[in-house]
Amino acid sequence: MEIIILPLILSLLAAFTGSKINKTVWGLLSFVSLFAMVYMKQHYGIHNDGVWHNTYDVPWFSNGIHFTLGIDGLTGLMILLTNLLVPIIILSIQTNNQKSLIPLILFMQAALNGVFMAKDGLMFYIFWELALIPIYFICLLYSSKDAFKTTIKFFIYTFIGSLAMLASLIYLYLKTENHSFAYDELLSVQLNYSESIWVGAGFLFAFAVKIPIFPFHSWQANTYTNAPAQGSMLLSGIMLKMGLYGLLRWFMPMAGESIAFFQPIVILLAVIGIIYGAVIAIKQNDLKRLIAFSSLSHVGLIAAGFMTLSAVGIQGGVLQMFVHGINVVALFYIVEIIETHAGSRELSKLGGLAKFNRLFAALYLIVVLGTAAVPLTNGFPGELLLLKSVFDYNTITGVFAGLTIILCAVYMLRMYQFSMLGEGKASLKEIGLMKMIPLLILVALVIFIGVCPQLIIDQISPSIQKIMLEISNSKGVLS
Amino acid sequence: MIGILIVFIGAVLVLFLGLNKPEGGMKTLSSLVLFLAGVLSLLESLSILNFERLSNWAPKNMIDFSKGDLMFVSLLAFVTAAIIAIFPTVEEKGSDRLGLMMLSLTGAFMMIGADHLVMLFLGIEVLSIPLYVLAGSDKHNLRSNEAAIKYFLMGAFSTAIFLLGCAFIYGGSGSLSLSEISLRMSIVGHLSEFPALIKVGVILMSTGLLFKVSAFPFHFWAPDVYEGSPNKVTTFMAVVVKIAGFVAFANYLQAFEALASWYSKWLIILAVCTIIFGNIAAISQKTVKRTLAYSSIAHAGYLLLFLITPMKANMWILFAYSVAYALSTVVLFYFNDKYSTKKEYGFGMFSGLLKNNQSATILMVISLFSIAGIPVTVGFTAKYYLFTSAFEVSPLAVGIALLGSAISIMYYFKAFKPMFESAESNTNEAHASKILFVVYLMVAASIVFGMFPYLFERCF
Amino acid sequence: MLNIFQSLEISHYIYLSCVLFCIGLFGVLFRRNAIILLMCIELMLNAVNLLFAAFSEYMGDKDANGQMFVFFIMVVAAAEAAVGLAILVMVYRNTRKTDVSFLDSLKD
Amino acid sequence: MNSIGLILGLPLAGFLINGIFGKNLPKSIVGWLGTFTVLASFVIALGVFNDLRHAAIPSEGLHFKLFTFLNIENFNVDFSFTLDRLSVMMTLIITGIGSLIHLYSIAYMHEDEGFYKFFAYLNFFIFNMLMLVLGANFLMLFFGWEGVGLCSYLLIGFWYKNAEYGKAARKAFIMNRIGDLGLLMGLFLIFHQYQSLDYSIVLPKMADGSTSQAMLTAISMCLFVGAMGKSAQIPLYTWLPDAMAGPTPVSALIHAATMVTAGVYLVVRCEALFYLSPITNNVILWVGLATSLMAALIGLKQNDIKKVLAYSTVSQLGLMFVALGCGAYTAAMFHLATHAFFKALLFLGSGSVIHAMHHEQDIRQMGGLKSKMPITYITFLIGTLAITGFPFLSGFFSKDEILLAAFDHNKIVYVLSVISATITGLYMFRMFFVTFHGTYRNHHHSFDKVHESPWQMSLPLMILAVLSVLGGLLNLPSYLGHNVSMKLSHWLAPILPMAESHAEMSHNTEFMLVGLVVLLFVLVVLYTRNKYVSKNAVPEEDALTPSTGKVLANKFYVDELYDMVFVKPLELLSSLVDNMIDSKLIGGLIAGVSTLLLAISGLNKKIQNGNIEYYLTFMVLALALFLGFNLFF
Repeated sequence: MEIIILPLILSLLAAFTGSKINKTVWGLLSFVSLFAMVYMKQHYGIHNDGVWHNTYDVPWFSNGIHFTLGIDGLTGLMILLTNLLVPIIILSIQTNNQKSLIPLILFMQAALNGVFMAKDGLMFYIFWELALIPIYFICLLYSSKDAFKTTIKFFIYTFIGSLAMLASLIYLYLKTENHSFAYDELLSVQLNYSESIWVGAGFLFAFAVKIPIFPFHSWQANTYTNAPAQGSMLLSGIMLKMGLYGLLRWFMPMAGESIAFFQPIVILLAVIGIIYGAVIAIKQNDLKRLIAFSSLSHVGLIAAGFMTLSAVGIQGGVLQMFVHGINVVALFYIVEIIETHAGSRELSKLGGLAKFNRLFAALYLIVVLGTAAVPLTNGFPGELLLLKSVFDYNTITGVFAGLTIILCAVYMLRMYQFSMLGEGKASLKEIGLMKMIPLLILVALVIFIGVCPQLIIDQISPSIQKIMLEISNSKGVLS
Repeated sequence: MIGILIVFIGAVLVLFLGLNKPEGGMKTLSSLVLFLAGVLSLLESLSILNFERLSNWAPKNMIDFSKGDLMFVSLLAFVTAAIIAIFPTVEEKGSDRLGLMMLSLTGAFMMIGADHLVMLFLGIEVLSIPLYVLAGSDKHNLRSNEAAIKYFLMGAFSTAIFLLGCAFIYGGSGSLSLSEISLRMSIVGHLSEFPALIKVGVILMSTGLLFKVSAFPFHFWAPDVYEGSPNKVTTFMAVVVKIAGFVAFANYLQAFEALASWYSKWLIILAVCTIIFGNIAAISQKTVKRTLAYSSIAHAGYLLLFLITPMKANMWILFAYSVAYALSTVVLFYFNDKYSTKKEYGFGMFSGLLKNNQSATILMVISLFSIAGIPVTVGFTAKYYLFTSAFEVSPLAVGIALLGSAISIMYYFKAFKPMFESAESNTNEAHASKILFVVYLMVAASIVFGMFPYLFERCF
Repeated sequence: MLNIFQSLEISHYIYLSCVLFCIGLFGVLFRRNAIILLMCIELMLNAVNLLFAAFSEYMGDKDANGQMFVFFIMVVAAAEAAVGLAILVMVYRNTRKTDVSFLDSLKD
Repeated sequence: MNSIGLILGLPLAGFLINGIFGKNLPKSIVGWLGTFTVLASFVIALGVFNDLRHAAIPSEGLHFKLFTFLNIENFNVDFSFTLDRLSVMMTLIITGIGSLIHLYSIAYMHEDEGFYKFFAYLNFFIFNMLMLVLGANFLMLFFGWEGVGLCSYLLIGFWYKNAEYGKAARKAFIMNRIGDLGLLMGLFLIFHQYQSLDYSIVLPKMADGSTSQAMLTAISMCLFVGAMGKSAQIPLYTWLPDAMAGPTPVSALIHAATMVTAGVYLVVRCEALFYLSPITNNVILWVGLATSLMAALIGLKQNDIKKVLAYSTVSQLGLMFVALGCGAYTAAMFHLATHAFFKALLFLGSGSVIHAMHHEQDIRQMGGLKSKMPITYITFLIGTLAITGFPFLSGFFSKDEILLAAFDHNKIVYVLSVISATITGLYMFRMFFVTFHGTYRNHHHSFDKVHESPWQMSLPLMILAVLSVLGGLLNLPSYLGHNVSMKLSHWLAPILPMAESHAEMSHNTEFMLVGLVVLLFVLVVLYTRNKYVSKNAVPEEDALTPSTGKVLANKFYVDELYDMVFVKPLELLSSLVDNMIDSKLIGGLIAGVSTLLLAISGLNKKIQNGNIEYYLTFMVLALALFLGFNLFF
């Protein structure tokens, strides 16, 4: 509870104090919720059992619909990601004239924490929507060009998705005896095949739009490109993960009966998305657009890994969620720095920046390598596990998914080459150390996770085991 | 009962006291009276006070306010009070507008409480006739005239149809008292045994009511009349008429519960059509008022879904939805009235609002979210309750309703474009002006009710 | 002579008033002049009155609701007519016309 | 801290120190630090080597587990290392030659402003290479595998200001990545089959013949794809010549001595696997042969001193794979070692020439350098003799081993490999004579500016020269007497459970074959000497080359082919997908929905036209419809 209330209060404070207080203060303040979370982890000892502990539970809409928050390894990791990235995102703000940005981001933090902790169907939906609102306004207010057109498309698209999810949730709710939205109650509902397909489709559509999986991605590129850097970070770094989290926590256990039906479809689409995104990224000129498509390609792999329903795939996917959050935020942060200090983010206008700031070049390179999943960077373990799971699911699919390690190298190195190396047309203004610190933190994580991913795996595996158990209970399709 | 009396007396007072005083003077009085009525009936419905003696004085089989009805009465009283309080008054002498508005509110009360077709009919007429006048109350404005005559002709026409329906039902069932009718019908039991008269009668009567709530095939008056009439009157129409109409509709359909399986399928069709039509037609609208008109049609569609659910137990859902609808609609009409100018009454009126008046922006955003049904506003809560209860009857219809509310984003959020995109030179000077406390109150209410939705269930 | 009236059944009244109602209705649909429209609506209302009276009579003396209703309708119809005519006059003052088909400034 | 940890840790430490603080340290410290870390691990490796000689169980090695890398269900991979006879041999080569090249680089890179970066990268490379050979499971190998690829990317693109170099670096990395994908798939297959990636578990299972033939072939093919990428075999060889964009020491260390031999190491490591899948063996054999011939031919017409060496490297690697294909694993390792010696020597020699010529690489611009730089001349000569198989130099023995194995395996293969060996002689001597004999032909720098390199550069040259001469002692053929014979094969025997099965042939045939090779060698020397020294001929300008020569000079147009078949279509596809499918089709679909809705919405104008008759009529019609439905249906 506290980690939802805290950012909320902060955001209100920020809204009222306006831009009088330096962004750094807010950034540090929003770190506090991280400690709250750590405390909670200790308090509920989540890593020894996979149980989703209730941390807060009061009746809300009616007796059936409670305000329930829970925490376990998975949730813990997601919250860790959120509360780790949000401060960095706040610190990444370059200008001071975007004064409602910080309140919105803090509000977003609260909502996201809610999404990951919600243990009641309706609450999950409500937080899901709440998370949509601030990001919508961030994009609407501070987008570079045709803000309204892009954002309305994004909003309606995701809104339709979440309404579909709501329909599924309501259906399950009505199926429960003593009508209730409680997670476990919803789990216990037994659906027949056709029902489960409808319910599953509802969930899946919502998540597929959010993730996004291949044909549902058309909102993504423009939104990422036009949105302010912070918006892009929030969207790709954390909000994406809502979709994947939902896939794992809500879709699979709830509509497990339908997995057998959806599994091949989703994996196929995801793999198509992997190659599709990578291929498009190869020729992009706008850095943000490039990252957008690369992220489409990466999350496709995660989704595919989840749908293989193998322990390796799911745990690797969760690991990769965390990793991708770090990498993509770091990338957007770098783009932001380049844009503000070199005056452009078009590859055609950039080049030769390396000679101006060696440290920056090195960090940038490490992040690029991390994204390209070079061993001993954080990208590798997750990708290895995911590819393995997909490969075990189906060899051909695995090979196609494997193409990502080639294509990703192609576009990532191209990106680095044309922005940093060469004789260079652009020049890079001096970057303050203060701006480097967040990047340093992220890079440290890139290396650390790359060397010992097992630490994270240990955190999540019990709860993943439990979720897999729930999936297999709802239907014995688990491989 | 107390509500009707107070409002009626108040109306007469306002009419005569303010006969040749400027409207401003009577404004406070009338809104106070309405507020009092609202409070009293609220207390009565919470059975803190009771006015048994008064109620006994009225013939029981004619008009009878259940606790639920009283909630609606107080809601409408409050809303009308707010409308009168926040909308500007006209300069010319004579407070007849306020008086008429209060009179037609009494009509609404009668509709809500009616337990007898005569009373229902009277209620509708007492609601409508002052409204015909009010619609044209801007005498020298042709558009207002046109609105008046259109509303009048179609209203009278639909009344005639309604009455024919009453006659048939009377012939078929041999009674005019709703409770009596429902009793007799429940005895007859089997569908096929009902005389065709009753079915025809129900259809005709429903037509009359569907006209009042502006449901799909009978909605034609709404956009035009809304646009033509003065903003205050439009607001009153959009809120009071619709809510009263639906309560009456619900009450009278309950009498024919034996026919439920028959009429609910027609209602579902109507509801779906209305939702689709209202939402889609609203997309292409240029003026704010017409957009709101069509959105109110769409909302009529959602509310029609309520009529197919087991109504007696769920009246509180109708109430929740009414609250949500009333709060946001009034606020939006208020801003429309405040910022519209002679030449600009499209969405352009909001251009640069964020820059000039942030609090107004926030209020509008919240109301828009509420009317679009986005958490955690009361709009979402009400929609949630409504859809969940309707889902059991017809999932498909609810699915379409959800789709409709997704489409509705397309026109509700139109306002954001001018609001947030920094305005060009000609900024609307009205933006600078302050916003009344009442508006803040209403918006706050729509958040509070959204966060603590169980209030509704508790009250009933 | 007398038996003609005895041979009249309720259905006859229903048909008659329905015919009257439809005459009024079609009048409303096909005439342009507001005053005539008003008259047609009155005709519809009177058809309803007739029906009520008939039903009430048919049910015998145990139920006078119908006749009561008729009076209410008459009263209301009068009020309506008054308001309607007032509005008409107002419109006529502003646009020297009573033809409704010219009033189409309000539209999508 | 045990020895493996030190062997690995020292270069890593060097990398970290140089990488982080190097900018502020004086160049001397940076350079010597880098050198000594590697040298130290070489010394330690020697110690381990000594222990292993007296180890009780010869096939056993040291093991060292650092921590668990991944452990999910049965998928359990440790961060662990092993040091057995094979890997100790590789380690010695890597650290030994590595330390020499570090020493060399101190002088070579002295002017460069990226000095500390260079040494950091070199140390990092050593670390990764060691991880590759020391890893105790396939994943560790893959780590090193990709790590060295990364380092070669960094070092090829070391002079990052030059966009061309950057391009070459990317080409190298991506081509390696293609191989890596194959290797990765191989790993998945291995795990799928054996539920583990540890050598200690997997290799015996491979050997015991329990695995189906198809599976063995699949795995070995996947691994071989990886080897192709790393060891620059057809079709993935084109990156290696371009890789010469990097500084010369890099070419010597990475692209001649160590990294490119990783493929050979992999095959030898999984000897059992490859031994048991003949299909793959044949593929390896022919691919290696084709590569060796093709590269040798191309080498004939190259005028860039480093390009010539690069192609000769490719060709020599091809020979090694021929050996592997023939099942002569020891021969391959032997040639790997000797090749490491003389090719490093040659590269460093060319480096010293380039250094002397102020980074002029075109041999047509050189000539008559022997008088100016005697040490380089002598050492380079030794290197040339060694690679071309001058009797009793290292190359002579190792190449003979391979040729004999080939002869034993398949006569055609033998003939072809002899041809390729001969061609080697041709282009090597051509280059050698054109560079050092004849007259000086450069007009930009005056002849007397040319100078011998400092001792840090010449010392490694000399050491390597000695090694190239004596390298043969590692594994003398049996016909020189059994007592000295087969050191290396004895040493490696425990690692290679499948005994080398080519029957001992009679010494006469061996002598005959050797004699043939020597004869050819003499002919080659005479021909080239006569052409380039006596006639003092100079390779003609590119424009004048005859059509056949043009094809060779343009490397069979393979780069152009790849560009046409892979690169261009991919870029085309990319822009196509982006512009057509993504924006038009999928984006258009979404946009279409909203436009459709708007259009429908516009239709309402027809009905809502402000005319009251319409409204009333529609209402009545609707009503009639309802009534009709309910009364008559």
